[in-house]
Amino acid sequence: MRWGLLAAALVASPVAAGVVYSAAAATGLAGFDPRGFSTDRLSRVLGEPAVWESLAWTVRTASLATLLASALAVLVAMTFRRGRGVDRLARTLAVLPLPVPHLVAATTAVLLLAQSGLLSRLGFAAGWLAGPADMPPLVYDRGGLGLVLTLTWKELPFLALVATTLLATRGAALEETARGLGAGPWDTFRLVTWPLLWRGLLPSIVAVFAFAAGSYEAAAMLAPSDPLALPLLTLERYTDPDLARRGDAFVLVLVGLMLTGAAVGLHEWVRYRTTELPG
Amino acid sequence: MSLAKASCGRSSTPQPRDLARAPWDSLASGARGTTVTWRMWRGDPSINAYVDRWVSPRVLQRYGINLNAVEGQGPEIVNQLQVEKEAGAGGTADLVWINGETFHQLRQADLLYGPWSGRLPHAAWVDSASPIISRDFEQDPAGYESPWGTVQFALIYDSARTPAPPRSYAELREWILAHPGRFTHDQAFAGITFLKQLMYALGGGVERFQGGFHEELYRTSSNRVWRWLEEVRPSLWRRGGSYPPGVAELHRLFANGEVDFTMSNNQNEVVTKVAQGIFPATARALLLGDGTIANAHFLGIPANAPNPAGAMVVADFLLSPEAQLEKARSTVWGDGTVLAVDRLPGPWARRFAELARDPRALSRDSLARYARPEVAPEYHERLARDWRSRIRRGGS
Amino acid sequence: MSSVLRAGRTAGLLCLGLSALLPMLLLAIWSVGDSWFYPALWPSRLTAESWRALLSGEGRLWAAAVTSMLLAAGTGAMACIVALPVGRALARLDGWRRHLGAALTFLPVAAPPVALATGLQFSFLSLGLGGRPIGVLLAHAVPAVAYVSLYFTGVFAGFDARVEEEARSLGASAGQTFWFITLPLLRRPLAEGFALGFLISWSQMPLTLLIGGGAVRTLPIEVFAFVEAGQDRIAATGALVLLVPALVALAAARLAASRTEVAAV
Amino acid sequence: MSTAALRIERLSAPFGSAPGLEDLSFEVQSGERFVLLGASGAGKTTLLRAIAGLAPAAARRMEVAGYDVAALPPERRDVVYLHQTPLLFPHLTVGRNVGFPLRVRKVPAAQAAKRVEEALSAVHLESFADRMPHTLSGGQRHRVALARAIIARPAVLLLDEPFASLDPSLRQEVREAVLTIQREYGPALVLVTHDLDEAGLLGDQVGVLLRRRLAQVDRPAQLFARPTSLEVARFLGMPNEVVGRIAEQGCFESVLGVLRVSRTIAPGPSVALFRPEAVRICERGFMAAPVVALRHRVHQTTAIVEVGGTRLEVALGGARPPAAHSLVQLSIDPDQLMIFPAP
Repeated sequence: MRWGLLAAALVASPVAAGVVYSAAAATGLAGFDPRGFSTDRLSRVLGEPAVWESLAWTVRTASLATLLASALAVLVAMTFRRGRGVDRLARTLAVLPLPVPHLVAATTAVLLLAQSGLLSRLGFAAGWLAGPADMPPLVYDRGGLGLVLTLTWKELPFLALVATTLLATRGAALEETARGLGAGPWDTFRLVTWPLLWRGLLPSIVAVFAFAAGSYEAAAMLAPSDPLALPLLTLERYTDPDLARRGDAFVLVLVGLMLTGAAVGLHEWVRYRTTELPG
Repeated sequence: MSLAKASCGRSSTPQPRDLARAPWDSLASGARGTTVTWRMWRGDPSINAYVDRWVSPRVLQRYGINLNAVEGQGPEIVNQLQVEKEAGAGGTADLVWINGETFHQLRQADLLYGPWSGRLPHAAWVDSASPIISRDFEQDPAGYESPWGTVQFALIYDSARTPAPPRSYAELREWILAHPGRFTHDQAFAGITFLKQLMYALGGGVERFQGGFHEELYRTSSNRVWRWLEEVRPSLWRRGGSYPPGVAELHRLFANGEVDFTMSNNQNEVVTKVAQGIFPATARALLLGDGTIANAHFLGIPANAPNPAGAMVVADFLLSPEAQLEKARSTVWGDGTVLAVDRLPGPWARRFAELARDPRALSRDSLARYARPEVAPEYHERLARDWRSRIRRGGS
Repeated sequence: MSSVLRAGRTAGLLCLGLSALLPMLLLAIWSVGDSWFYPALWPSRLTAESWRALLSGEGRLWAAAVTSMLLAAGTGAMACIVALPVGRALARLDGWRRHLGAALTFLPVAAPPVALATGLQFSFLSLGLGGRPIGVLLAHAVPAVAYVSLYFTGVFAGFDARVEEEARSLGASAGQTFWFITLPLLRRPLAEGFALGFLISWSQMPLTLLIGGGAVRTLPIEVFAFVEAGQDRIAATGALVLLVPALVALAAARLAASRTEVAAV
Repeated sequence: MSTAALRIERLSAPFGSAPGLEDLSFEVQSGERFVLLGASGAGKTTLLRAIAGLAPAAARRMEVAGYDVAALPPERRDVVYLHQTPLLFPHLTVGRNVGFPLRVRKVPAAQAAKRVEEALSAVHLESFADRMPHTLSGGQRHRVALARAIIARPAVLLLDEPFASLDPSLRQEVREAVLTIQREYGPALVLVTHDLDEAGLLGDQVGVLLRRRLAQVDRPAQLFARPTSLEVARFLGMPNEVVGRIAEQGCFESVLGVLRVSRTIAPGPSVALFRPEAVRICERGFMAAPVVALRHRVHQTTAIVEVGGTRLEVALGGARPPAAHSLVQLSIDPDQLMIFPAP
């Protein structure tokens, strides 16, 4: 029993070390330019509207992608749930991008979604678009749609895998029971399938949100210059030519880790509520 | 800390203090059998090919040095050395490719070894009379870096799409206003250099900016830059609400006709990019009449370099007429030499003069006519930071 | 109604097929495309230059792929070795302790790589691990060990430890039990754990960048450098190489899964 | 002095964090079958696991074949513990499963093969050596597990409810296998069950584990006839319980009247427990009672009668089943009453 928590603490210790060092560096106790404890840097960086805009933009983009991917995952799982044949093929195709690195996804997204990318070229060839400017801006755009789509594409396989597994392992039996108890198809979906899916998916959804919010490569290649995605802002400050400003990055590291901590806490809390408690 | 030193240290390497006194020959023979790790920008296949397939085998054959070129540029180098110093860790690079503000920051933080560049045998042929080569962003290298090559900033346009390109910043402004959405600059080094030239043009010429950083001059002239940018902003690409992260992304926009201009710190880049099929064959370089910044790039040795002796030997080879000539070929790299060509012995002067010129490249005369020196690095740093907070943020 | 449904299913299948295969197709064309400008749908010339460079081992992609492969294999192995006891210990927790343990273990997985790398760079460099493959390996192991530990927690939750007791009771020592019983029974989870760790290292970028300091050149680092330099053809080639082990791992997992399905029937 | 195969003296073992077994002592001779009888949750499994070294325990003595094993790891105790359901190693063939104990003892391959063959034939599974466990039936799995347990010739074999999960016909098959194999290899056998019949059938000795203590250890006949405490008697499932008191003269006074008991029991409030056979319906008994219902059991039919407000289950004693609500005459054999001081 005790060993379990100790082992977990050991695994988490690098993050703890990162938090401790970042906190020290953000308060002038360590880092490039330690000058003794002071909260000046903390309050200055956290007082910048740009930082909050970055955070908000990152959260918004990651949330959108996560929601979109969740909806699609449920759709895929519901539409293609039979054992073999076309359904199996569809499920395999949905899971195929699972191990594709973010870097590859982002590289492809640029080639595909840019205003002069393949989609735009197809539109031009079809006569729908007169030039790159007619293509809606998806890449480097404040709306961040290109990044949202890329992250959605990256997250869908994992969520689809969880959703199809849920339906395959528990769905059929529960649905049959419900039908046997007199529920119609709609009631079965409303009262059995849907609650099963969303409750089962929720922890994965929170986890996927954390991945999306922290992704560096995709943001670096697809995000706009303003607001700057949080990981990009962090790295930009970390390599600022002004040595005195580099410590700012550690405040942002703390913000990023805090966001992660919140997501992870929520993730386990949801799992705890849905698996350990009755009802 | 001592553990880190022990694990990284190569005990056979002479310590820096001894190096300063050791005769060159014994220094070179001492470096035999060692490895030199060279941190540099690795993004261009032409430059990589020169380093990996031309320089490396020769360095190995002649000096018995194993050259290991690794990725890392400007801010990354500073950051890496800074953290290494803070952590008290042994160094991981022997030679770094730097200039301008990177050199400034490294010197400020005392992260460079030196002075050493005067000890290189080939240093005697360096064109020290040229202000572009003898100064680095108005800084005196003071022996802490050795010049390696020269480049000059140029705009790049497609002669098929834009037969009559603007020839000055004033004309460029008119052109941007007349062609909405067709111009932008990147957020990184080239883009900031573009803004710096704009600052010279609006601030009364580069001469006023020489002689160190002046806050007042910077404020008034940079304000003109922001006004200029705000004025053209609605006509910039994406209405000035977003900017490509780096020059590569700008190149991609240019090549596919999303914008009509791109830019480069290296006037010869258009030649290699056309050869690589990245630019259309009709792409050309363009110098604005207000003058474009020419600068030299250098090689430094980190203060914590495990193998400074080897690094010096490599830097010396890179300075040799042979290596400089190969690098200057436009089919190889097209990087300008830092040697005083007319002072070179024997056939070398002739060989440099005979370098085949690519028709797309700019003539040496016009390059020289429009070349402007770099000024104090603070200008670059301030422009970059203020552009981010004033223009990049709060667009659209 | 059913014809509408069928049309919807067909459209869905088509979309999934396109979304899975189009990116790979696009990368494949880009890796051989020369002078491919808007609005051309097809490159004006084809060249196998980047592939030739890759396969001849001359270019940097090959060396980077080898480095990546070794690092990823090392990370996968290390993740398995560490995660095995950790996952086992975690699986024995119950109630809120189990969830606290899982949350702690999940942190390194979910932490933004940039934040993790930035926070860890100082410690790694102080330990003399900066810029060295061993340092990068350890850095990759941080999220990999955590991820594989979570995976093994699930495995051990379903693992019948009484089999081990039976073996001990039949005269096997702890070592023999592990070697003859536990290990063979966990062969598939171990292979999958290795693949997980492998893939985490294989696609890792920010940690490699900051801890490796540019000196450890993995495939993602090179691909990113080529993307940043606008060398799309080489980048696309590297991206395809990055895909290979990922797809092989997925295919192997699927194959194994379908084989156990058959065996279970 | 003969050495017991297993000697346990004053063993205590915790149940997780709750208080556990306390102060247990017993001894099993080689070739002897010791049955541990107890309700579920009494700690039977914990005791077996403690003996096998799989659960923590403290004991003044824990000897196997004369050697103290308390400090030894499970594999060096010369004791084999078999889980309730047969746990065959799923990745090994039947032959390799059975050969496992020899493999870990580094017995030469040729010799091991011969012994595996013997062990398999002892459980009538000669041709199954190359099968995988998941292709076997439930009974076959049990027999493989037995063969595997016995092949190392342990001094003590611990069986945890080996027949509980089996249906009656299979139970017979496996029980036979256990008896055969024990006769052939002769280890001491400790078997846990909650089935009284099974205990009587298999045990040379039966230990009753009640409330974390060994309440009684005896030969089965003795145990069933003379439980030494009310607790044990109740556990043995006496259907009838009558409250009364022992008067000075050794008489038990209750609704059954005044009965003379031969054993000496301290005077005071007492409880009498007895089986249906102790009270019989007969032609001329000493009291009459109305029949409330009939109860049909596997081996006999009994009648429920009401005596002084208490319902008793009584044997028919060869008589024809009486009609409901009829009055019957009852006779009592006082020697079959088990009388204990009231708690």
